[in-house]
Amino acid sequence: MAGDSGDGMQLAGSRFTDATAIFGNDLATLPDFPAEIRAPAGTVAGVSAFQIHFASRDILTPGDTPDVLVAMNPAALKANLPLLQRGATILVNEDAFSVRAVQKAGYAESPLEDGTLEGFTVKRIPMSSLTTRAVEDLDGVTSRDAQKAKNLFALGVLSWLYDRPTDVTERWITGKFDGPVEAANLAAFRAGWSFGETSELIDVQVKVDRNTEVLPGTYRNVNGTEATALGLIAASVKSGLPLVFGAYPITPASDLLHALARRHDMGVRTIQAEDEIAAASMALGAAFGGALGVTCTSGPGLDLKTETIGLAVMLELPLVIIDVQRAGPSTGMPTKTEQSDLLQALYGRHGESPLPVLAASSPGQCFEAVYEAARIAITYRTPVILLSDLFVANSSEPWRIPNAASLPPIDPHFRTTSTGAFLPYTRDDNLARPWAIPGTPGLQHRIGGLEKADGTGAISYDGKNHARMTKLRADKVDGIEVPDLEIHGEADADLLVLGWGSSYGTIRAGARRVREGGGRVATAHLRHLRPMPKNTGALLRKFDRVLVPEMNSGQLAHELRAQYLVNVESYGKVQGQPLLPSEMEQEIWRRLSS
Amino acid sequence: MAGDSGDGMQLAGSRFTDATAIFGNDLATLPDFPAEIRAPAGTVAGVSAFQIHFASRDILTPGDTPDVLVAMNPAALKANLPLLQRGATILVNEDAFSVRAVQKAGYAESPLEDGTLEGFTVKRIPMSSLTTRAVEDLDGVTSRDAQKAKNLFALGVLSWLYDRPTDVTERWITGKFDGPVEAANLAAFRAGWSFGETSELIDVQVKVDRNTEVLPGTYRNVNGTEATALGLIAASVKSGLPLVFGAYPITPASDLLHALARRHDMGVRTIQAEDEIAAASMALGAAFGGALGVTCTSGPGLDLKTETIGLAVMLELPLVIIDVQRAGPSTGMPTKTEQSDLLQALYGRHGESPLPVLAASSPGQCFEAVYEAARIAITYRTPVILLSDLFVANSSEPWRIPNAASLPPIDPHFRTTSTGAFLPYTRDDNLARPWAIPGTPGLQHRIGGLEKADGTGAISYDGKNHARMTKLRADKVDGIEVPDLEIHGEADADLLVLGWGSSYGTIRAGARRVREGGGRVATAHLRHLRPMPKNTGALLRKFDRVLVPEMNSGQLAHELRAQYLVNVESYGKVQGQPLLPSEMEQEIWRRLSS
Amino acid sequence: MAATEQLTKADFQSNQETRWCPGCGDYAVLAAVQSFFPELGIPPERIVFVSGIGCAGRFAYYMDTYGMHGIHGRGPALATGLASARDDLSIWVVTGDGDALSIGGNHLIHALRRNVPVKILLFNNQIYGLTKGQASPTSELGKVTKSTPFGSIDAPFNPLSLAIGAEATFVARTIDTDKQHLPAVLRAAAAHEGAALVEIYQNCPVFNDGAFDALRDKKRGEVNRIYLEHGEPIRGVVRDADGALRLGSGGAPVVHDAHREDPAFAFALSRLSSSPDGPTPIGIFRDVRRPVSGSDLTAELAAARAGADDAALDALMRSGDTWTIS
Amino acid sequence: MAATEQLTKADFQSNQETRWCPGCGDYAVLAAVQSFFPELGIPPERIVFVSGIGCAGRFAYYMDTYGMHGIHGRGPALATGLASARDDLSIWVVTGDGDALSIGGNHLIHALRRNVPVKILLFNNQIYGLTKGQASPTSELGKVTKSTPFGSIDAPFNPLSLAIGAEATFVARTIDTDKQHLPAVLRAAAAHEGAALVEIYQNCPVFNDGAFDALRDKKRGEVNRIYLEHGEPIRGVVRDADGALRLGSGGAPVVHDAHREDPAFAFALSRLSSSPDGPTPIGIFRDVRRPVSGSDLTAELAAARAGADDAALDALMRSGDTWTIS
Ligand SMILES: Cc1ncc(C[n+]2csc(CCOP(=O)(O)OP(=O)(O)O)c2C)c(N)n1
Ligand SMILES: Cc1ncc(C[n+]2csc(CCOP(=O)(O)OP(=O)(O)O)c2C)c(N)n1
Ligand code: SF4
Ligand code: SF4
Ligand SMILES: [Mg+2]
Ligand SMILES: [Mg+2]
Repeated sequence: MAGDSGDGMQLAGSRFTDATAIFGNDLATLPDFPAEIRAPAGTVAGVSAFQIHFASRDILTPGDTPDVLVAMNPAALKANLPLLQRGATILVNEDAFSVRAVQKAGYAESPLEDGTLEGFTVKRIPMSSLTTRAVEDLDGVTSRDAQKAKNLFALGVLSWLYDRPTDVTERWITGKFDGPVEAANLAAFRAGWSFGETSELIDVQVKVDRNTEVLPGTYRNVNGTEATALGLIAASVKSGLPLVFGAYPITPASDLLHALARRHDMGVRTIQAEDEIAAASMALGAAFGGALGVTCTSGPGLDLKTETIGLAVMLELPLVIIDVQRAGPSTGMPTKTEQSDLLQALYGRHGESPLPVLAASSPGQCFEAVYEAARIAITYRTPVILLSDLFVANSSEPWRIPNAASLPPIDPHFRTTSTGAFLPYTRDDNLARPWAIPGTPGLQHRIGGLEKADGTGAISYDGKNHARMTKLRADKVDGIEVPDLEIHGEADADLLVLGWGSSYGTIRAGARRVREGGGRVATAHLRHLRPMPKNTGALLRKFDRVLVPEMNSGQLAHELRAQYLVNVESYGKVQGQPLLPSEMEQEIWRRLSS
Repeated sequence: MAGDSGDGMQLAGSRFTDATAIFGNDLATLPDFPAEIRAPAGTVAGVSAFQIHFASRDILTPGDTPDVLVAMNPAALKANLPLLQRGATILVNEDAFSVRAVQKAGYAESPLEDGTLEGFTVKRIPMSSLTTRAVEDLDGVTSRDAQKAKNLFALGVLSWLYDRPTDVTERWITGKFDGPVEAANLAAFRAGWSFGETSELIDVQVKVDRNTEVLPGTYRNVNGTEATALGLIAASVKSGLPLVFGAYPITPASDLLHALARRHDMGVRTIQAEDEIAAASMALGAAFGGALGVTCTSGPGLDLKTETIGLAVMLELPLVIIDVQRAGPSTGMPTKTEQSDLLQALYGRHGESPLPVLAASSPGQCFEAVYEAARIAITYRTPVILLSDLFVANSSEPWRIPNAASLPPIDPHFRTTSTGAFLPYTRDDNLARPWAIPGTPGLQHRIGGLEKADGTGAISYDGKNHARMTKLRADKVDGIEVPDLEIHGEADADLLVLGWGSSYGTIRAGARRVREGGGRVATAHLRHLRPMPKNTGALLRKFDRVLVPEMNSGQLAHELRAQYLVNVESYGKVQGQPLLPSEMEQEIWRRLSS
Repeated sequence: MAATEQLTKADFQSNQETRWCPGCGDYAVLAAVQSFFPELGIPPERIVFVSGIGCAGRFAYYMDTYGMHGIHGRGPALATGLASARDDLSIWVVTGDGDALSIGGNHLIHALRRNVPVKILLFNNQIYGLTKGQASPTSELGKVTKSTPFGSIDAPFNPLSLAIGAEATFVARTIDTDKQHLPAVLRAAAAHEGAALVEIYQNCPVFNDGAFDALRDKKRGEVNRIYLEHGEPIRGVVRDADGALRLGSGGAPVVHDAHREDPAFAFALSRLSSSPDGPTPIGIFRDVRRPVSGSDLTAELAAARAGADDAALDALMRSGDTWTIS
Repeated sequence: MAATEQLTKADFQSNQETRWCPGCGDYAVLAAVQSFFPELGIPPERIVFVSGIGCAGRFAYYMDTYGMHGIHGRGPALATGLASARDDLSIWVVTGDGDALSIGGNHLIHALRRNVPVKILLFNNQIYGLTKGQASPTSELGKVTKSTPFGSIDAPFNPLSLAIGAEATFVARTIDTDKQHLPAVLRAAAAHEGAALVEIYQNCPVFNDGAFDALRDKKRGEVNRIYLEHGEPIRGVVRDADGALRLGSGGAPVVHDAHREDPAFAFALSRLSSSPDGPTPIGIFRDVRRPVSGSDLTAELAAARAGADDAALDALMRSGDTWTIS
C-alpha cells in the first residue's frame, strides 16, 4: 500500500495487519517512510508505503516482491513499480492521475495510458470519488474528512480481496474516532468492502487459509520497538529494579523513548537528556543507585556514548545500551536500515574495554533479546550492547506472548552487609563484583574510571595489577554462558549460511526455498556476538563452505575469520535495504553450483 | 636518576641526554612521572625518574635494567631498586636518608644499613650538604636555591663518571638562569664534577666511545612530541596550508598543544577548545576553509571525537587526528603507556567509515609519520589517524634533521575553476574528490553528513548509490600507496617478529640479542595499519611462525588473522609499561626452542 | 558569477529543492534571508552557511553560497574553526532550539564568550521538528509531546538570558514572517564585529502550530510586540521603585540602550516575557564591542606564514643543541 | 556505624590518602566539608559525592560516603540519573572550572534549568590543575599558561552569570579558606530544595597561586569582600540614576533580596566584579523555589512500581488486540 505521506498508508497498513493476524495468518510487515517530515505532496520523495507479507505457513520476512500493490497516486506507483514482478496486481486510485499529478511524479505521460503497466494486472478504481460519494451525505462530514477517509476505502477493498474479518477493523474505528470522522471512516471502509464485492473490476477474491502450524498460545502483533519496550519492563518487574531510561531523540531509536515514556503505570522513568552523552551518563548514574539503567540510540548517538560506556566497563555496573542501527557513516541515511555498527560495538572504545554484545533477530525476538541483555548486565555487572536495527524496530509480526511467571529470574543480588571492610572489587563465581547501593549502611565506597586494585578497588597504578584487572574484565565477559549455536537443516549440508541480527527470517526463507528446490543448505543464526557460542568454531569447520550474509561490508565475516581462522565467504549488502529472500536464494544457489 | 618530584630529575636527565648526544653517542630515554601533580614529598608515589640508555652503537630502546641508579632519597631507591640487577652501581644522596625519610618511603630501617643493598655497588655521597657547601658563599643565594641545585650536583657527578663534555651543560645553565640561581647551579654542577674527579668514592670512570656507525648529517635530540610538532609545521610549510590545531588538554597529549602554541612565528594557530568534540570540529571547520586541520588527544578524547571523525569521512576533507595512547579503558592510568586503541582507530565509528591509520615507531620517526599522515590526508581528502603513545611521545633519541628542501612535496591541489556545474564528488586517479574552498568564485557548494549522490554530492537516499559510495570510500582508503613491509634479518629465519608503533626499537634490540646468540629470527615493523602494505600477507605466510608482540591484548594479531588467515602468535603485555628488550629476547628464545 | 553590485535574490538560491513541510516558518526565513543578502554586497563565494542537524539545519543547502551541513549541535564549533582559518569570509550558523540549546549548548555558549566572528541564527520553534515532535529545551513546562506524554517537567531556557549570561556581545530576537524586522536585525548582526545570536521565532505547523501566534498574528502582534529601538523609549516597560524592569504603566518609560557595557540591562529585558504568549520584546537587546577572538592574531599569523619557507623550517628544525656527523 | 546523632568529622573521612599538592586550597575545602557534614544529620550512607575529572574531582575519594568519580565534565549528568532513581539521597557534585564550564558546560546548565536536586560545588581555581596548567574558561584575558604562551585571547565566563542565565534557583559564592562562610553557604545549599550551584574560589598554589589573594588575604579581604545577607543592605553597592547596580557611594544602599523571583537582580549582582581582584560579592546571590524536576514523579513511579507485579506485566503484554491459538 503506497500513497502520499499524508494519505494514511501506515494506518491502513497496520489495520490490515491486525485483521490478518487475528484471522490467524502468520505475517511480517515493513513500513517505508519518506526521509523528510513532509516532503512535497505528490512527489516520489513524499511517498509513504507499507508492505505486508502473510500466509498460512510460517512467515519469516516482509517478502521481497509484492503480489499486490495499492497505489494511491502516480508518485506511489512510480516509487514502487520497480519492486513488482510482471504479473502482479496493481490497484490504482484512478482519481489521482490528473495531468498535474502525473507530472509531479516525474512521468511525462500517464502511466495508466502509455504502456508502462503492460504485463501487470491493473485495476483502476476511482477511490477518491467513491469515498466522497460514500460519505457526503453524513452529518457534519466535511470534504476534507472525505478526502482523508480514502485510505479506509482502500483498506476495505483489500480486506474484501483477502477475505479479512471486518469486525476487528470496525471495532478499531469506533474505538479510535468520534462523531463525523468516525462515521466517515466507517462508511469509507464499508464502501470499499462493498465495492470489492459488487464491482466487476475485481474478479478474484483470494483466500489465504489460517496458519495451522503455529504453536498454541496467545498472540499479538508487535513491532520490534514495542517488543523491546515490553522486554525492558519485564526485566524491571522480574528483577525488582526500577527502570530508568535515558535517551536523546534520534531516528529510528526515538520510538522506544516514546513507547516507554507512556508507561508511568509500570513505574518507568524516562528522561529526555540534553544529549547522548548525558543520556548514557544518566542511565549509569541511576545504575549506581540500584536502578536498571538503559539507554537507546542510533549510530551517531552511539559514537557519543563511547566514553561513558567505557566508564561503565571500568565501574562494572549494569547498563543496557540499545543501538537501533541505521544506514551509513555520519548522518548517512537516517530512515534506511543497516547492520554496520557491529565492529564498533565490539571494539569502538579506547583501551581494552570488553563488553557483551547481543543482536535481535526479529521483531518479536526483541523481547527476549533485551530481556537477556538486562539479565546479563545485572548478573555480571557490565554494560551490554544490544544491536537492533531500523528494519527490525519498525517491522512487525505476530508474537506469542510469554507468561510473566515463566520468564527466567533476574536477581540483582545487592550486597547488603560485609564482614570486615567492604571490598567492592572482589568477585563471585561469574567474576561479577558486589553491587552495594547508596543507602546501605557500612558499605560506603568510592568507584571511578581510574584503574583499581584487585579486590579493594582503590586507585592503582601498579602494572601487574593492571594486567590482572584487564584479564579479569575480559574473562568475565568471555565467561558469560550463552546457548550453543543451533544448526537448522542437515548437519552435513554443502553450505552453511550464518547470519546475525535482523536477517534471521530472510536467511531462513531463502534457505527454505533452496531446500525446496533440492539444494543442501543449512543455516545458523548468531544472537550473541560476544561472547560467541562455544561451539561456533567447531561448527564453522564442519562445513566445506560458510556464507555470511550481512547488511554491511562483511563485519561478522571479519570477526569470524579472526577468531576461528575459517575462510568464510562474505555477502555484504549496503543499500539501506534489508536482504531479500529471493536474493538469499540466488546467492545460496550461486555457491551451491560453483 | 630518581628523586622526589620536586628534585628536578627530569631537568638533570635531559641535560645529561643532550651532553651525551652531542658527544656522539646514540641514546634513548624514558622519563617516569608520578601520577599526581604533587604527591606528598618523600613518598614512593612522589618519585620522578629519568632513564637513559646510551652506547657507541645503535641504541634502540631506553634499555631494560639500568647499570647505574642515582637515588636522591629513600623513596627513589625503593621505587627503582626492583629494576636493577645485582652488580649495578647505586649513587645515593646520603644526606636524605634520615630516619623520617626512611620511614616515609616505607622502609622499616635504613636500606643503606640493613643489607638491602647487598650485591650492589653502593656509593654514598652527601649530595645535599656538598651542594650547600659549594654554593653557600655565593652572593644572594638562599638556602632554598642551594637545596634546589642538588640535581645539578648529581648531574656533575654523573657527567664526570661518563666523561661527558661539560661545556654543553654549562652553556645551557648560563642561557637558562640568571643571577644567583645561575651561579648556584653552575657551582653545584662543577662541584659534582670535581667531586667525581677528586673523591675516592668513585673509583672507575666509564668511557663510552662515540658511535661511529651513524649516518652523516646534523642531529639533535627530540622526544616524540617535539618531532611531531616539527613534522606538522613542516607539512604546513611544504603544503602551503595554514596549520590549525584544535585540542583539548589531556595527558599525555597536551604537550603537543603546548609545543605548537609557541609557534606563532611559523604561523601556527592553536585553539584550546571547550572539549574534544569541539577540538575535532574546529580542525574540520578549518579544513573546509582550506587549512591543514589537526587535532590531538588521548583515549577518552578519541572516544569523544568519534562522531566528528565520521563526519570527516563523509565530507572527504583532510583531517589529521593524533592519538597519544595511554593505558587502560576509561580514565585508566593516564601516566602510563599502552597500544590499545588500534581496533578503535580502525573500527570505532558507526557505519562503514574507513580511514587510513598510521603509527609512529620511535621519537624521531614521529616527524616522518605525522608528515606522511598529513600528506595522505591532503592528497586523498580523508581523515587520518596517527597512533602515537605516551612512551614514544615522552622518550627521546638523536634525530637526523632532514633538509626542508628534500621533504616529499605535498600539493593541496585546490580546485579553482570548473567547466560547467561544479561537481564536488567527482574523483581523481586517487579517488580523491576536488577540494574547492570558500572564496573561490563559481564553485559554491554544500556538503554534509547525509549520504550523497556520486558526482554531484546532492543528498541521496538511493540504495544503489549508497552501496557505490560506500565502496568508493573504502577503495579510496585501501588504494593508498604504502611502502612494502621490509624484513630485517634473514628471509628464511625460523621466526618472524612483527610489531607496530613504539615497540620498534625494543623488538629490534631483542632480536639482535637473539641473533647474537645464534637464533634465527627476523623482524618487520608495520607503520601503516590501514591499508597494510601489499606484501604483508605473502610475507606472513613465508614464515613458519610469526610472533606479534604488542602492549595490548593482541589487537594487531586479531587484525592480521582476520585479513590474512594466518595463525600468528600474540604476545600481549598490558602493564602500562613499554616492552623490554630482555623480555623480547626471552619470548623469542621461548618460541625458537619449542 | 554576478558581479557584486548586481547581486539579486536569485544569486542566493541554490538548485536544491526545498524540503520543508508546507507552511513551515523556515520558508519565510529563507525567503527573507535570500532577499536581504544582496544588500550586504558580499559575493556569494565569500559567504558560508554552517548548520547542525534539524529541519532548520537544511537551510544551508538552499543558499547558493558555500555550505557545511555538520553534525547535530556542532555548528558553532565547526564555524569557530573556519573563522580561525579565514578572516575574509562572512560566516553564518543556522541552528534549531534543540541543536543549539540541547546537544549543542556548550558550543553555543563558548562561541559567544569567545566572541567568534560568526552570526548564529537560532530557529526557535520550541519543538524537535526533524525527529517528529519531542520536547526541546525551549518547550514550555507541561507541554505534551511524544517524549513527554504526561507533560514536560523541565523548565525551559530563555535563549537570550542564557546568551547574555554567556557574555554574548550581540543578542536579538525576531519573527519568521516579519519581512521588515527580520532583515533589519540581520543587518545589525552582520554589522556587528563579533559573535551575534539572533533568535528567530519560527512556527512549526506540524508539531507545534501556533506557538507564536500572540506575536505572529497581525492583530495580536500589534498588541504584544514590544519593539526595542536603541535610544527610544520602550513601550510598556517601566521601572519599579526598586529599580527592576517590568511591564506595565505607572512609572517613567525606560529608554532602550543596546550599547550598555553592563549586560544586566539586556538581561532584565530578556526576562520581561518568559514565553511568547503575551507582550514580548523584539529587536536588538544588546550590541556592544569587545575584542573579537583572534582578530589580530589571524593577521599576525598570516604574515608569519608568508615568511615560513624552507629556510625558516630548516632554521627551526636546527634550533637548539645540534651536532653534525660527517 | 555511628548513629546519626553522634556523627563527627571522622565519620566523613575515608581511608584514602589525600593526594593534592601541599598548600592546595582543596585541603581547606575538604576539611570544612568534613567538619560541616555531621551537622546535616544525614548518615554517611545516604550521601553520595559525584565528581568529574580534575584535582577537584579527587574530592569524592576522600569522603567516607558513597562516591562516584566519573568522567570529565559528566558529573551533573551522572548525578541527574542518580537523583531520578533515588529521592532518599543527599547528592553532591564536586567539579572544577574546566570540568564544569569547559567540557561539562552543557550538563551544568541543563541540570540547573531542570532544577535537579543536587548540590554542585564548583572549585574555581581559574586554571587546569590536574593537566598541569592550561587556561580554563575562567582564566582572565591575557593570562599566560602552557596552552596560551602569548596570553589567553578568550574572554572568561562569569560562572554565576552563566548559572543565572541558565535559570538556576540557587547560586552562591564562597572562599576555600573561610571556615565560617563556606559552611554557612553549604548549609543554605543543603536546605535548598532544587539544584544549588556554589562557586568556591580555590587557590592552586602550583599553577595559579594568589589568584584570589584580594579576597583570601585577611587584610585585603576585609576591604574587598562584599557579604551578601538576605534582607541586609549590601555594603558599597548603590543604584545608579538609571536603575543599574554599581559599586561605590552616592546613592541609596541596596538591600539584598535573595528570594526575588526575577533573576535580573541576582544577575546584576553577579556583574559587580568581573574578576576577583577587587571588591567582590560573596554569599548567596539567589535562592528561590521552583518545582524540583520530577519530585512528584519519583513518588508516583515508586507507587506504580509497587503494583507492577507479574499480573500487571501479564495484563500489559496482553493489552491491545490479541488472539489465541490452541
Ligand atoms: C548525535 C545526534 N543525535 C540525535 C540526532 C537526531 N536529531 C536530528 S535533528 C534533532 C533535533 C531537531 O530539533 P531542532 O534542533 O529544534 O531543529 P528543528 O528540526 O526543530 O528545526 C535530533 C534530535 C542526530 N542527528 N544526531
Ligand atoms: C575526556 C577527557 N578530556 C580531557 C581530560 C584531561 N583532564 C583531566 S582534568 C582536566 C581539567 C582539569 O581542570 P579543572 O576542571 O579546572 O580541575 P582542577 O584540576 O583545576 O581542579 C582535563 C582537561 C580527561 N580526563 N578526559
Ligand atoms: S516539522 Fe515543523 S519545523 Fe520541520 S519542516 Fe515541518 S513544519 Fe517545518
Ligand atoms: S595542581 Fe593546583 S589545584 Fe591541583 S592539587 Fe596541585 S595545587 Fe591543588
Ligand atoms: Mg526546533
Ligand atoms: Mg581548575
